[in-house]
Amino acid sequence: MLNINYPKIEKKEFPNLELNLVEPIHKLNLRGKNRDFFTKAGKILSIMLPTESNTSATIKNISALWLSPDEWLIYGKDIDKNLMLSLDSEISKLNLGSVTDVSDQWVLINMKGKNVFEVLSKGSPFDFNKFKNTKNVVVQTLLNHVDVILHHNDTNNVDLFVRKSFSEHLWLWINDSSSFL
Amino acid sequence: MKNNYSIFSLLKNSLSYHENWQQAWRDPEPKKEYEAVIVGGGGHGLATAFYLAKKHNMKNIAVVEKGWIGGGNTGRNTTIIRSNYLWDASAGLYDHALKLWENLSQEINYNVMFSQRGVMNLAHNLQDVRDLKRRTHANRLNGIDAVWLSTEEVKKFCPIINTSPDIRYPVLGGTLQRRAGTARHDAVAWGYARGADAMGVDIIQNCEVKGIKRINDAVEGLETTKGFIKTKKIGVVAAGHSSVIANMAGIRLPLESKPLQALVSEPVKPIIDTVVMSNAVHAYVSQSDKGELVIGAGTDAYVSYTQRGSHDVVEGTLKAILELYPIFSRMKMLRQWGGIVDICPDASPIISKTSIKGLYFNCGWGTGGFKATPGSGDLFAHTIANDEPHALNAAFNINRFVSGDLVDEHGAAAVAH
Amino acid sequence: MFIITCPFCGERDQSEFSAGGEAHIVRPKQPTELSDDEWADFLFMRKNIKGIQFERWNHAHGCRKWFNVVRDTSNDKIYAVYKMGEKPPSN
Amino acid sequence: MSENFRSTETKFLDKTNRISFKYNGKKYYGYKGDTLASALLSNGVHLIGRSFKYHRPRGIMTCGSEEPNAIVQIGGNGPFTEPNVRATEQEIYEGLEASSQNCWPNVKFDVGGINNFISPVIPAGFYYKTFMWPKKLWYSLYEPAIRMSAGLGKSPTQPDPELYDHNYLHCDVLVVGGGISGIIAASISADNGNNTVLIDDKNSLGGSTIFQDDENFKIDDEISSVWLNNQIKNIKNKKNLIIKHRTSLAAYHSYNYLLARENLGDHKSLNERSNKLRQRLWKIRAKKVILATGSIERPLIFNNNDRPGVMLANSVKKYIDYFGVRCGNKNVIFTNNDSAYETAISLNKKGINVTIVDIRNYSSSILVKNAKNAGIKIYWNHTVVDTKGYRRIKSIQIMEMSNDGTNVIGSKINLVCDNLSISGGWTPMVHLFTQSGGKLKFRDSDQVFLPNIAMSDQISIGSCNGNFELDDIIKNTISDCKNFLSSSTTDFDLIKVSCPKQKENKNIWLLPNDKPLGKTKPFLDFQNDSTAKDIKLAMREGFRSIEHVKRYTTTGMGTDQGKLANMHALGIISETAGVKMGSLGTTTFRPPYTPLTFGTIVGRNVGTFFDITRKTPMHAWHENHKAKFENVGQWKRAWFYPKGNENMDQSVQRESKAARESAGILDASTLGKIDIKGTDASEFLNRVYTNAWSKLGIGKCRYGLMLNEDGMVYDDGVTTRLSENHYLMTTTTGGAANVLSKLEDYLQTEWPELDVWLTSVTDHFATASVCGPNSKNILKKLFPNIEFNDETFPHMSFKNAELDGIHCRIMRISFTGEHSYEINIESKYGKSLWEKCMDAGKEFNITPYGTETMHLLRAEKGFIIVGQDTDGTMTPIDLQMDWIVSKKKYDFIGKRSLYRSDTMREDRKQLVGLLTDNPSEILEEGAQIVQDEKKQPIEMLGHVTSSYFSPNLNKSIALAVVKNGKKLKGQKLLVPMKDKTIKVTVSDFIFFDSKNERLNA
Repeated sequence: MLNINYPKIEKKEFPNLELNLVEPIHKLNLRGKNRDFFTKAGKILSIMLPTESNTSATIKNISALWLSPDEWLIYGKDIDKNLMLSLDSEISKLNLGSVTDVSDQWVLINMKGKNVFEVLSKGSPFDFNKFKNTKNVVVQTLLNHVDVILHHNDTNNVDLFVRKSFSEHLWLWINDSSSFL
Repeated sequence: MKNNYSIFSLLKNSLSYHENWQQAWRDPEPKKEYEAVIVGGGGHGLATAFYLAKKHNMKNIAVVEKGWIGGGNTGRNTTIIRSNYLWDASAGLYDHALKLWENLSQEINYNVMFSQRGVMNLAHNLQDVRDLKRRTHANRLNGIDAVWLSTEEVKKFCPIINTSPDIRYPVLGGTLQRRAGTARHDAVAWGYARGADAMGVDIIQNCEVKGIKRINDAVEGLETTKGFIKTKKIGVVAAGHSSVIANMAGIRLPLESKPLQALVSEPVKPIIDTVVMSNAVHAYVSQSDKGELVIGAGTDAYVSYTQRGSHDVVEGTLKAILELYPIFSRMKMLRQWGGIVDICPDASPIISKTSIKGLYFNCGWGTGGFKATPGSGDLFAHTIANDEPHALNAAFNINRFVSGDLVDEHGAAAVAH
Repeated sequence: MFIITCPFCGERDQSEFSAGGEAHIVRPKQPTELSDDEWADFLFMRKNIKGIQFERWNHAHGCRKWFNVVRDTSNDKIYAVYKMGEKPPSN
Repeated sequence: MSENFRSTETKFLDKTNRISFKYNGKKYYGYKGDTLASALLSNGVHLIGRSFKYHRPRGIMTCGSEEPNAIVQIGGNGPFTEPNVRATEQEIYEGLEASSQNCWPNVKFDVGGINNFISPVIPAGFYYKTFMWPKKLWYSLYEPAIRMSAGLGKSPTQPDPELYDHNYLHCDVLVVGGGISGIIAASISADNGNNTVLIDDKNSLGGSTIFQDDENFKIDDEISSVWLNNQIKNIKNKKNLIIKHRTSLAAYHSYNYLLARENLGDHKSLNERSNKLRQRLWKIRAKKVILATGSIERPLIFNNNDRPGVMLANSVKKYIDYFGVRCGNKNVIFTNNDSAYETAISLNKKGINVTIVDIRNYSSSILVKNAKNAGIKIYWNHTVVDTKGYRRIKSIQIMEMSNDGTNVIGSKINLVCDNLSISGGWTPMVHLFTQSGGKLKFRDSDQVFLPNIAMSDQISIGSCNGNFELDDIIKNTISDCKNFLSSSTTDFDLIKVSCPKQKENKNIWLLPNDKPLGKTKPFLDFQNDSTAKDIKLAMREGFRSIEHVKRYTTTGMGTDQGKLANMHALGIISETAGVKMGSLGTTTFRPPYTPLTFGTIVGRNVGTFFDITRKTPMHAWHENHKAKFENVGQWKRAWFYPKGNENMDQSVQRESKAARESAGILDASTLGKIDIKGTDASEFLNRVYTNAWSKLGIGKCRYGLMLNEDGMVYDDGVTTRLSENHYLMTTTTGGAANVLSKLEDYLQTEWPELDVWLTSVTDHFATASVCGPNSKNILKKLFPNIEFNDETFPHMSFKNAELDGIHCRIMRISFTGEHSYEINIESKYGKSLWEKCMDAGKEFNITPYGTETMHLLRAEKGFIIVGQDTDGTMTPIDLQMDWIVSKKKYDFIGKRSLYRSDTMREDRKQLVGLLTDNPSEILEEGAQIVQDEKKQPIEMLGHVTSSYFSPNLNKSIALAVVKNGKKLKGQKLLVPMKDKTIKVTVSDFIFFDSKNERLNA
């Protein structure tokens, strides 16, 4: 059997802040713009892809994050190989858009607790004032010079996506910053 | 006739409480017509006027400046002077300038405080090493005094550099040009202005060019805020504003004007007695005669004429400084400022005739024009006087952007300062 | 650091963007039929305006979309943003 | 026991908390809450340092950030040392060490003081006029001497033990300054529902009103300090309001982006600095900004106005009223306005002897009346013409002024004193306003510059907006804030204020003297020793612009950046030139407002966090196997794997041989990978690469070369056609991000009609590249279900496969010239895949190799590395890669540029091979190549781009770019080194297996 290895990211607790690695978890990148694409994706995922910028849609254990007018990140516990295959065959193969498995492109770190936004504000120029009071919002921004996707899925609960090769570095930085809360 | 500056003149004038010093330059109103007009009273423009008068006997000329002389990039740069460029054309140009620097104080009887404290360029990755060695070999064969230093030699030459192999981008070696160094930037502008003025050149400040008059394909004169000035030859040395003047003449240049920032620390006793440049991590530092650490930051990527840049650029530079000199962490930034630098796609300047007869441009110096000041002025004066480039600036013509014969100093990583 | 309004994502800090230079320089459809001069014009020559400039920016660390910005380069004030393919605002 | 100058009780200090500190090696005491300056003054210490140029003794002059003189070295000689700290801002802590600067051997006796005696010969700009002859001495004597005299304090010489932090902050309203106007503004703003932040640089709020106990200043019938104290209590409970103490605004950039430094540790003893965070930089974005930065008192400019004991009058008031410290026993107040009378009254109330010298004829102010009633002697219409006392002022001489104020008359009066409090009126602190791009206007009545046109959403209130009297300050603050914040009512709408009014303005920038100017020393810039006569000298020499004068005389260039000097410099210039001050403009105020520690600007971005470190999925394996790493962009790549005591050369020779003789394995995960889908994918590739793609079979791979529009090679890599409309592109490691962004740019802006979707999958896949004659055998073991033969799985083709049920993509491609496979797998399995390959390859002595060996192997084969063998000036034709440039395609990126006159030249620099005549001699990469060493100037034909000793050919090989190289094959050239010249022969650049037999073996 092949072993699974992730960068050195272990569960960590700070005052009012808990950090967890949420892996493995399937992630898909969807790109497309025509109506058939939306219909097909909606049908297979049972989610209407959000068209409002910086928002997400979650049904059961699948979330669709808006990344741009023609790009979404889909992730969640309920995604399996079969779902990915059917998206691929119904969308990519039919040339309605593109479906790409990016499960290992991104590493998902969950951050929860009252201090989530305190830590994020140490390294991100994004204004979290509104964001932290709204659920199901998404932002792609920089955190200590690293590209991240942040999904605010519940009060003081953020799913942070970082590209795998950057993840260990960012993890060190999050830990370092959390120690100065 | 101007009085000579010397210790004796200082002593003599001290007896009269320095009440009898002459003006360093006059403050004339423009005449109706000149043999040539230089647009831009920075170091390059004033040097051009000086050499036009001195070497080409063109004395009925003027320098027009929209603000005060030396107030643009001349007074805003980090004063690094070196000639260790890769390509023959660049090496020829900058070493010509360096040779002029070596006698400049005496030539213009104004102490420009040229300090040959050496300039060191550091390598931080293997490609840096290849590039710097390539440059050093080319320099040696071109007669330029650059040598390669091992990491230990770097440390020996400048002990405060952190040469630990454990830092993020360790120092893998460097090059050293000992003849290189710094000079007092303001003095260059003032010295050339005084010298040019003494030969009859009119230096006209607060005189902004508003238009260029041409008849057919030849220039006729300039519209300025001080009226129309007739002339058959216009030499534009307007740095960041070159495109503004070019647009008046109806030509386009391959330039973008971008913010370049620099900063100084509070003054401290001598701590670094050379100039150290590091391209890879972007840190340039030397120490001024007042004791300030003079630090060059980078350019922003967008066009701006505001003389302001992004804070991120300053932060990025200082983090590189602290990576290489952790002892400076508790030093304080006293002042930061920005200039507008005109950058060519190949990071080399233009010293050239144009498609319009009598219109000459000297621009595109990007982040590194100060070091070239005397050479640039000398060669531009030659180009204007003879309506032909000198052999040393022939390669820096505008037409290279059409033919593709660029002098690409990017590739050689010989960027900046 | 400017605040740039990405036409897709809204107001963001300048650090999320990268600058792409003068806008509306369209890549010639038939480059082979251009003279060297015309090609050099496309490749290298820029207006480099002091004043109102139309320029391109990319929301590189956000939605990765390119768009156009109207900015006064003499004071860095941004007057408008608009998407690729949209007409520039006339005043 | 020296005299104790702490004369009165004060509620602002904690008298139970006595603190000891050292100054110039001697132990002193102060109280918690003291600044170093107030503590020294309480011990009677005035002499603090020496000026920069003349080394004149200087003392404490002010109580704030405008202090030019009292700057000291803090923290001893150890790692906590800090130069140029203002004693007026540094709070004392137990164990603080401070010492004087710019003096040797000590501040009382300083050898540099000799400069004061030669000062007649060294006026402003003297160094431009001398040290030129003889030229030799410039290098050996003058220049080193000038450099030696640089600087004030000493740079630290050890790394900083403390840490710095950053924090972004977004708010509706930022109020800068916690004086009375700032407190009112913050209160109004928070009450109006705005999320508000108030920052103040001191350890407590209240500005100068908080110690204003005079009965004449009343708000709502309470003494102003009492009223303000209640307000401060109120605002602390407001829920929309965050108050930050010891936080000073450093920079105000455009778009309301502001930087503020919060001091977390500098006021604490070393033991108390437990978490090591010294300072935090707040990066603030405020929708609206209210500046309430106050004003600073102006000095007066007269002969010898720089002696220790000469202080600003309002500072003297703060020292007595706030710190309870008297600055002398015999005080003279020298003023041109009423505000200094407050100081006189305060001192008088505490029983301290005061005399007033006023340049005005009279004033009807109530303050003046009170001073008179208190029996204070006032010399009207008098000016100070000289002062005496070397290390401390001892006496002054005053004279009556002529009616027009341009001259002095009568005889001198000598006044003995140990303190001279001077007041020249007030200067609004408009620095931050102008930093933000704001334009100023000039108010003639009291000669101040005021905010006029702002570039962002902001207002200035209080005395920084030119309101100097309490009722103006309060009433205008309230109405301005209501307007600015669109608030209809406030708690302050019915406020009642009573205060004395300022009467009789009289301002003289340079006071008259009985001696000619040349014989006097009226200082403007106390730190840099520039005097009024320097300004006049500069103007006489033709320096007219304020910037010229400033630079020539160094006025305003000290660590206080001219906070005290600039207005007088402007005033004297305008008077001398006969130009109105308003039309002269100011010099530019540049950030930071007060000096900002480098460490604070950098924050945690030091050491580990200096730059991002990217790691591959196999990184831990490489580490465990002692790999040395090479930095490639932000990546850490395994460079070589030394065994035992091997050096790099030995490792590389071993690794290279193993790869060619049996099997090698390389971690290629860093290569950029872009997933390309869409019906126009082939057309897209046609446009971005130089070669044609439409006919590439499904399951086949092809090498592509990407150019810039200028025709120069930009990137390269192998792209695989996975299905009809699906490709996987690989890019160079360093080029990955730029290539993707460039491709998106073309798709979004130039070719929006193309149906193509790009997705980066660089991090999704880990890539192990197995090469060598036994690579096939290893793969066979790993993938028993795949047929590995040249018919079913030829070179440049691809197969899907499974390894333990996990999907892999196998490309049979080669960068070494060996039979070779690249296995791509989801990156979480990357390390495991690598280990499987190692296991399966064990019997074949599979050898991990790093980037150095990879570079050697590909050089043997003549494959280029973009960025090493190219430098942005090489076309594909120059690289002798004509074969990859499609002649049939109508267009591709960069094509047109290949047909310019210079790019078409046949004698451009071209890629060639070089063989040294001595096969064991290895050329240096970067070495230059010539034909004739003797000819001057030497013509350099090109340079060595890659060079190695090839263990497989057992000789030295090199790649080079050489002018006209294609035609020089077989010719002898020279590589001149510093100490020798190496003879070389131009060869083909493929040194190894030019028939590609090994690829198909």
